[in-house]
Parts: sequence; C-alpha cells; structure tokens
Amino acid sequence: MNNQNHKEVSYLEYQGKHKGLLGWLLSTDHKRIGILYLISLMIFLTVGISFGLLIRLELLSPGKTIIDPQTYNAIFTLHGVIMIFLFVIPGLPAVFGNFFLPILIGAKDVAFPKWNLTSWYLYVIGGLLAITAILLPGGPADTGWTFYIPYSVRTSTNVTLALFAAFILGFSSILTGLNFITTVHRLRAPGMTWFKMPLSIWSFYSTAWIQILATPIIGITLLLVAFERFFKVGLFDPALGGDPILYQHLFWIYSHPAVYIMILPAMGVVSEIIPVFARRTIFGYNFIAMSSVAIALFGSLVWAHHMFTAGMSSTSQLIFSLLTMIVAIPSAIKVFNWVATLYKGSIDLQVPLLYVLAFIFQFTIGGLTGVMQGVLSIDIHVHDTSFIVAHFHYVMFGGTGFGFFAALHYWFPKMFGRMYNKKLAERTFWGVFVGFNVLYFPMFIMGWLGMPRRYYDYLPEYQIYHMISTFGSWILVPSIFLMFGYLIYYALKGAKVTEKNVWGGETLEWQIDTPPIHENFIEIPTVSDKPYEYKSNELVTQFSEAK
Amino acid sequence: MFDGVSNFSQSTDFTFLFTLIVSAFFLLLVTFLMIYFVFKYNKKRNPVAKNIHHNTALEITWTAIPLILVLIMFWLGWRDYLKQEAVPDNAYTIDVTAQMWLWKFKYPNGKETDTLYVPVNTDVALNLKSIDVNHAFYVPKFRLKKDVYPNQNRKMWFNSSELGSFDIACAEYCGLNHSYMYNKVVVMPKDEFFAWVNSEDKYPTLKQLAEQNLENSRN
Amino acid sequence: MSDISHNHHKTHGYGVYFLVWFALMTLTGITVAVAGINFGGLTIATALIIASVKTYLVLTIFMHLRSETVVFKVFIAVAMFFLIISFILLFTDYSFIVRN
Amino acid sequence: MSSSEHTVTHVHRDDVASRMGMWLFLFTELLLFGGMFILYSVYRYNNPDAFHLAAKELNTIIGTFNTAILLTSSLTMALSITAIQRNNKSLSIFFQLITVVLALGFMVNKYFEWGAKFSHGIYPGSDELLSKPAGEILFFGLYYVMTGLHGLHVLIGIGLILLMTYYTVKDVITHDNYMKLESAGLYWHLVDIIWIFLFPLFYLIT
Repeated sequence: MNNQNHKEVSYLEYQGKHKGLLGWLLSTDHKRIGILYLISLMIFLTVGISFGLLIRLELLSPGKTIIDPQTYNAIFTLHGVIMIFLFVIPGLPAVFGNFFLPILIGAKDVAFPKWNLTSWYLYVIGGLLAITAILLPGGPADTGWTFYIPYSVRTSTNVTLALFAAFILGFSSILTGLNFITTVHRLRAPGMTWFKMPLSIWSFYSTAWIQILATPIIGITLLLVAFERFFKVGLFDPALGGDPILYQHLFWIYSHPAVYIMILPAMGVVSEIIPVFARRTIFGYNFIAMSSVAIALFGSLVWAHHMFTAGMSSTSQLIFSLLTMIVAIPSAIKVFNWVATLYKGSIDLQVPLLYVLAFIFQFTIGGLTGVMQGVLSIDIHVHDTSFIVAHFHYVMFGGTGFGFFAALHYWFPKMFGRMYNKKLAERTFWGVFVGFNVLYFPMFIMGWLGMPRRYYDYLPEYQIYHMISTFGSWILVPSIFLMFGYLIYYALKGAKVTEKNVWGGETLEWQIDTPPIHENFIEIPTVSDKPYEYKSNELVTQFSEAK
Repeated sequence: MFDGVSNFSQSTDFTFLFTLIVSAFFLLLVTFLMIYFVFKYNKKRNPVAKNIHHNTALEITWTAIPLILVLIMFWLGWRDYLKQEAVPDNAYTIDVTAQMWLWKFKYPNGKETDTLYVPVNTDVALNLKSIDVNHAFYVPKFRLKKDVYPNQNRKMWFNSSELGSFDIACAEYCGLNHSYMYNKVVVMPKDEFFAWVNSEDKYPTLKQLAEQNLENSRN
Repeated sequence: MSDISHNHHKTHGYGVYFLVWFALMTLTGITVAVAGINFGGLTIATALIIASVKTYLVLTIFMHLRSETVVFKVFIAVAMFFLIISFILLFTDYSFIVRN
Repeated sequence: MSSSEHTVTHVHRDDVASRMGMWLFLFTELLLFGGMFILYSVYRYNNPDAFHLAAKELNTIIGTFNTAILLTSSLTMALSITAIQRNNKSLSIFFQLITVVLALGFMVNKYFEWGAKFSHGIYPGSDELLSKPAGEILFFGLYYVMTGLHGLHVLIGIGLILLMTYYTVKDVITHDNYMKLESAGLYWHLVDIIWIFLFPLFYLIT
C-alpha cells in the first residue's frame, strides 16, 4: 500500500467507513473533530461578536440609541454566555488541542476518540439550546452570564434553557478534559518524558485538570438554580431561607478557575510560537512549565475575589486578597520568560508572532489591572464598573482571543495544506490590534470615574469615552470579519503547501506531512531531546525518522 | 481623576496611584524590551540566534521583586479596607432600602427621603437592605461600594469633608431599569442638615449648598 | 506502548470481598448505634470518621485502588485536595460572619 | 519503535487508559456531589437546631436498611468481576442480576420513603413545608435534591449494569476483556460511597 516515500493520503482526503459529509460528522479522527470545532466555534463567535457590536452601538449615546433596555439586557447576557461558554472556554483546547495535542506528543489519536466526537455533539447541542432561547416566548435570559440569585429566580425570561445549555456545555468540556489527561499520560511517544513535552502540552494538561475538577461544581450549581425556579427548593432563594452569597461562592468556585481554563491554553500557544520565530530555544522551560501548574493550582483558590463588595467575613477578604496577589506571580514569570526568549534571537516577524507580541502587551495590561482589583480598597471602588469589563476583555480577548488568532495563523498551513496572503494578514492584524485597544482602553478610564457595568443608559459625562469605545468597535469588528473571510477563502483556494516545516518549527507537528495523514505518523517517533533546541539556526531532527 | 471627597478616598487614591505607577513601569518595561529585541535581534541584523536556556538568578529576581511589590499592594488595600469596616459606634445612622429600581432613605427620627442628605464632617453609617433582588450601593466620589441583599443586613460608613451633591449608582445588575437606579447624596452643612431633619419640611432648602456649588464651578 | 496494554491488574478473591462486606455492615451497625448516644459536637465527627473508614475500604478493595499504580493515587489526592481546600476556604467566610 | 507493522488502524486496547478515564469521570461525579455537600455543610453550620429537628422526621430504619442493601449490592458487583476473571460467566451474570435486584429494592424503599413524606405534605414548595422555619426548608430542600440526584445515579447504574449483563451474555465481556464491566463496577461503588455519606448526614444526625 505504501510507496517508497510513505506518502499517504491526507486526513482531509481520507476515506473511512463513511463518505462525504458523514465522513466528517461521524469521524473520530481528532483532526477532523478539531476542524468541526473550528467551524462551529467560528459561527458562534460571529454571533457573539454581532451582539457585542450591538451593545457598543446602543452605548454610542445616552438614552435609547437603537434598542430598548429589555433587549439590551438580553443581548449582553447572550454576548456573555456565548463568548464564555461557546468561545473562550472551549476555544483553544477544543480546536487546537484536539488537532495538535496528539501530534505534539507523537500519538495517533486521543485516548477516547468516540468520547471526543460526543463532546463535539454536546457542544453543538448546548450552543443551539443557548441560541434557541432567543426565539422562544419569554425571550432570552436577561440575568447576565453569572445568573445571580435571586434575580435569576424572579425573571420570567428563558433562564432555565440557558442554564441547561451551560450544563450540557460543561459535560462537553469535561469529556475534552478527561480525554486530554488520559492521552498525555498514556500516549506520549517513547522518549518523551514530562520535561521533554512541548510547553503547550503543559498548558493543555493543566487546563484539563481544572476542567475536570471545577466544571461539575458549576454544573450542579446551575442545575440547582433551575430546580429553584421549578420546585422552589429554597437552597439559594433568600425568601425561603437560602443564602444568595453561597450561590456566588459556588458559582465562582468554578468560574474563577474557568478564567484559567480560558487563558492557560493561549499561554501555551505563545510559548510554542515565540521560539519558532526567534529561532532559539525557549528561555526557562521549567519555569514556564511549572508556572502553568502553579496557575492551575492557585487559580482554584482565589474565587472569592469576585465578591469583595458582597460582605464576606474579613478573614475571607484577607485570605482571598492575599492569594489573588500570589497568583499574579506565575503569570509574571511567564511574561518575563517570553520576553527573554526574544533576547539574542534571530527574529522573523511573521503574522503569528505579531499576534503573540500583541498578546503579551495586552495580557500584561489585563494582568496588571487584575492585580489592582485584588487590592481590596481599589476593588471596592472599581468592582462592577467598566474597569472590570475592560480588564477581563484585555485578558479574555486581548489574551485568549489574540492567542487564538495567533494559533490560527501559525497552524493554518499545517491544518489546511494551504497558505494565506501574508501581506493581507499583516494589515488585518493592525486593524484588529488598533481596534481592540481603542475599544477597550477607554473603559478603564470611565470605570475609575465610576461608570457601572451592565448599564443601558449613562450620565452625559461618560459619553466621550463611550464614543471612542464604539469607534473602536467599528475598526475591530470589520477587521475580524475580514480575517474570517480571508481565512475561509485561503483555506479553500490558497496556494498549496506541501512543505512539512513551513515556519521552521522543531516540534513534532512540523516533522509530519502537510496536511497530516490520517493517523499522523506512519511510525511513532522516538523523542530524544527537549523541544525548541535550535542549534545555530540549523534544524535539529529531534527524533529518528521512519526509514 | 483623584477627586474623591470622603474620608476614604485619599487613601484609596494613594493605593491606586501606587499600583498604577508600578503597573505602568512593568508594562513599559515589557513593551519596550519586546520592541527593542524585535528590532535589535531581527533576522537581518542578527542572522544567528544564540541559545540561552535559563538563568536561575534572573528567574529568582523576577519572581521575588514582583512578589514583594504585590505584597505591598495587598497591605495597602487591606489597611484601607480595615478602616472601612470599622464603623464608629456614635455614627449618625440612616436606613437605606433598595428596591427595583429606587433607593429610600430613612433618618433616625423616621423622616424618609428618596435623595440621601448627610451632614458634612460627620461620621454617617448606612444600614443597607433590599426588599427584592441584589443591588449595590455605590458612590464613586466616596470610593465606596457595598452589595445589598434581601433578608440580609449590610453596613457601611463614611465621613464626607466636602459640601456638594454626588452620584449614587446601583452597581449590581438588577433588571430592566438597573441603569436608572441613580440618585444623589447631598452633603450639607451640619447646622442646616439638623435644622431640616428635625423640621416638618419634606426637603431641605439648599441655599448654602447652591452657593458652594457655584463656587466649585467657578474654580 | 503496546506491551503494557493488556495488563491484568491483581484483584481479590471472593473471600476478601465478603470480609470487607462484613466490615462495612458492622461499621454501619456501629454508626447507627452510636448515633443514639449524644456526644455533643463529636456526634458528627464520629459519623464522618466511620463513613471515611467505610469509603477507604470501598476505594481500596472494591474499587481495586490498592493494586493501581501510584498515578491513580496521586489523582485521587488531587481531587480530594481540591474539594477539601474549597471547604476550608469557604469556611473562612462562614465561620467568621453571621449575615442575617 | 519496536513494532514494525505498517499503518495500524486501531490503537491498541489500553485498559489502564480506560480505567484512568473512568476514574477521572468519577472525580467529576465526586465534585458534583461535593458541591452539594458544601451546601449542606454551610446550611447545617448556620442552622444546627432546625437540622436537628428536621432530621428526626426521617425514618432511620428505612435508611439503615437501604444502606445495607446498597453495601451488599457493591459486594455482588465486586464478586461479579472476580467471577468473570475466573472465566465463570454464569456466576458473573448471576451476581450482576443480584446487584440489579438489590438496586431496584433500594429504589422501591426510596419510593415509599418519599411517598410518605409527600403524603404528609412535605415536599419542595408545599405550603406545609414553607410554613416551617427556614432551616427546615433548607434541610428538606437538600434532602430531596441530594437523595433525588443519588437516586438518579442508582437508576443510571441499573441501566448500565443491565447493559453489562447483556454484553456478558453476548461474550463482549469475557475473562480477558472485562474492562467495561469493571468501569460499571467503579461507577456503582462510587454511588455506594456517596450514599455512605448521605446516610449519616440525613438520617443519623438527630
């Protein structure tokens, strides 16, 4: 069957048991599932962005601009639910984790391919449920994505549906998580010890643990809110003796670690891309790897910093403020190591690296303003203002979003066997970068001045900031849609790439065919060296090739 | 930017300024180095990269220095917080009731208003309660915020040193008219305040305050 | 990789299971009997300690944890740590405040 | 590199991986109930007297009986795995069926227990319950949600074990490939462990 070059048909053309569309929808190939995730994710992302754009349009001027308050409340809720549960949480792990995690550790697939496919179906069902809520009578949920009790029990909108959607999405996330943990433990290629794994694997692995351990807690919490609405169980509703603060605790026990589910994989991608384009080894491999674990660990212990104004005991305020400060350190370590990796490199400023540099800049802003909010008195002032909105968009979008775009541009040729127009991509990058910062930076200022978040209307003194912000969205959104447009176009029509190693990377995905064959490797490689060992700009073959 | 008017605003602003300066320093440092390296070690200028694996001394330095700095920040915030929690026993206490979507204020002698009037340079304590969903009592100029819950009591206090009227906002999302749950806190001269609160008048006449505001706007 | 795939890990004979079952039933009996006596604050502690002993038996013998590799044991430690630390941190709030 | 066969379509069966996946899944179950136990502990801490009073209304005898049933079913489940390992197919099937019967017995008991409470007007949202102090509303809210969720797991377990029995009959599960049965067993024991904690917390703290 194999000719002398071992040239096999790529995963895109591979014909399994099923043909055509079914060959995709029923495929258990991790790469095809990754692509399925990518497509569905982009669709949901587009919906989420459109809602975001509507929010910005409404806030262009005080009073009613285009929509009424009820619609506005529903839209920011949907924007949050879609972006959090359907884009940033699954984003990098489900798309690039699925596609590249097995390849990066030298495996043919994940440990449980069927569960992997199930996880995608759950994702789609959850997503559709969340969207369906818009069309049903009662209207979409208007609680904000946090579903705070007792408002979420009182409102007559379709909160229950949104809760079930989130519950199902949680299952999808859990399945991805347990798949990744088992895969990393059981399917690493011979010779790939823990400290020879690419850094993105450390990130995905740490993320997977949070997915496993924290997701069930939000699952049960959201289910209880649904019970509360149906049966009046009274577990959270203060009218029946419940404690709404306890709801917030349980919600954030998951949702704060979830923040790290969102950002850790992006950090992994950054650690992957910098050495490739700096043509040198990563600085401080062990520190970066261990900081991922430390972030996962400490990230699970700081949830109550979302509740500094809720009236917790002073002991809690003290402990959670202190722990929040400490969680900043591993992130800082990562940033310093990334910057140090550029030192004495031979830097090739390609589009993926541009996104990564923007990531570092924006993540640093997001991280530092995060530290500010860990400081009790500052948080008491800026909590629930647009300062927070700016902060988490700098982390979630400026960080994870840009990490996602970086990964897209970095792995695009490997995934599709085609190349995009680099000039166009570079110009689009500047649109995205400038638009993003114009959109979100003014929110820091008006937040400090006292502009609360989730506001439909505002005092005239804030208008100038809102206007600048909305102008920013007019730069950002078209740029992103342009990016989606050209990526789709070049994925189908771009110049073909058959070269194995487009960027000169040293990890395993660059040593296999472009696009990869059905089971990635004809023969499982043996790994002998750490990743990113560039020796005098020459590629070192770090594993013995199949003969 | 630093125009707070309560007894807490100065220390909160100082804490903010400190963290802001530290943050700005690190942001500029990281950004500058990044851009500098990209130009200096561009592949045209520096075709051969040098592999540097790690430098333990450097790692320890950039772990320890941020750690010390964030601990200082923590301590500043904690110090401010403790002051805010220590409600003085003899404070003038006003009951605040939040509901969708308005505030009600009740003074010790039973008088009720929908705008909050307080005497200047006096310790004022607020008992916060909600009768429906969660709200948050937020006065940006005082740098104060506290969530308000149904069936649970919350307490906060302040001492405003400046006459004038300042915005109160609801900062915890509470439904349809969340953004219209705005009101004012009016800080009045002591004698005027007590004269009014003990009188039959529903609202105080704000003569002196109006002059004060005029002066402010002239400055 | 293929060499380790078919590993039959050791499980126990019928007798061991019956023995464990007998222990579990006895412990249940003890916990019910003890519940009648009022130890004050210790009542809950006693009940939970007995429940933990029972759990330990089920985990190690019925669920064959004793013959698993160290990785599995570390996993359980991680999960338990996460749960317990959540309890502890949560009670830094509830132990020091009465909100009503 | 040891194997020299060309493109293998299926990755080798890896029992350790299957067990690892199952354990990881069990952690999610553990934490799901963990969240509920967190709720329980907080509310109990805040309302010790109401919990004390409310717990008296639960039937300790039914509770103890159900504990015994569930422990025994855990035993038969463990025995069925040993039986299949020793290539004793019919004995394994016998033990699996006993497990199912015991589980059903547990559910029947539960049905009568809940039914009795319902007939006394004690169920979530009932006027009778809402007239009680907050602590008792919380106790019964927790009682219904936690034992209900546990009961749901028992039902899923019954379905799962029946499926395993079918597989055993059809020789999908055999003496050298019994990973599916073992996974079902792990799940069943976890359901047992949850009950080991639910029992004293609801029935014995009087």
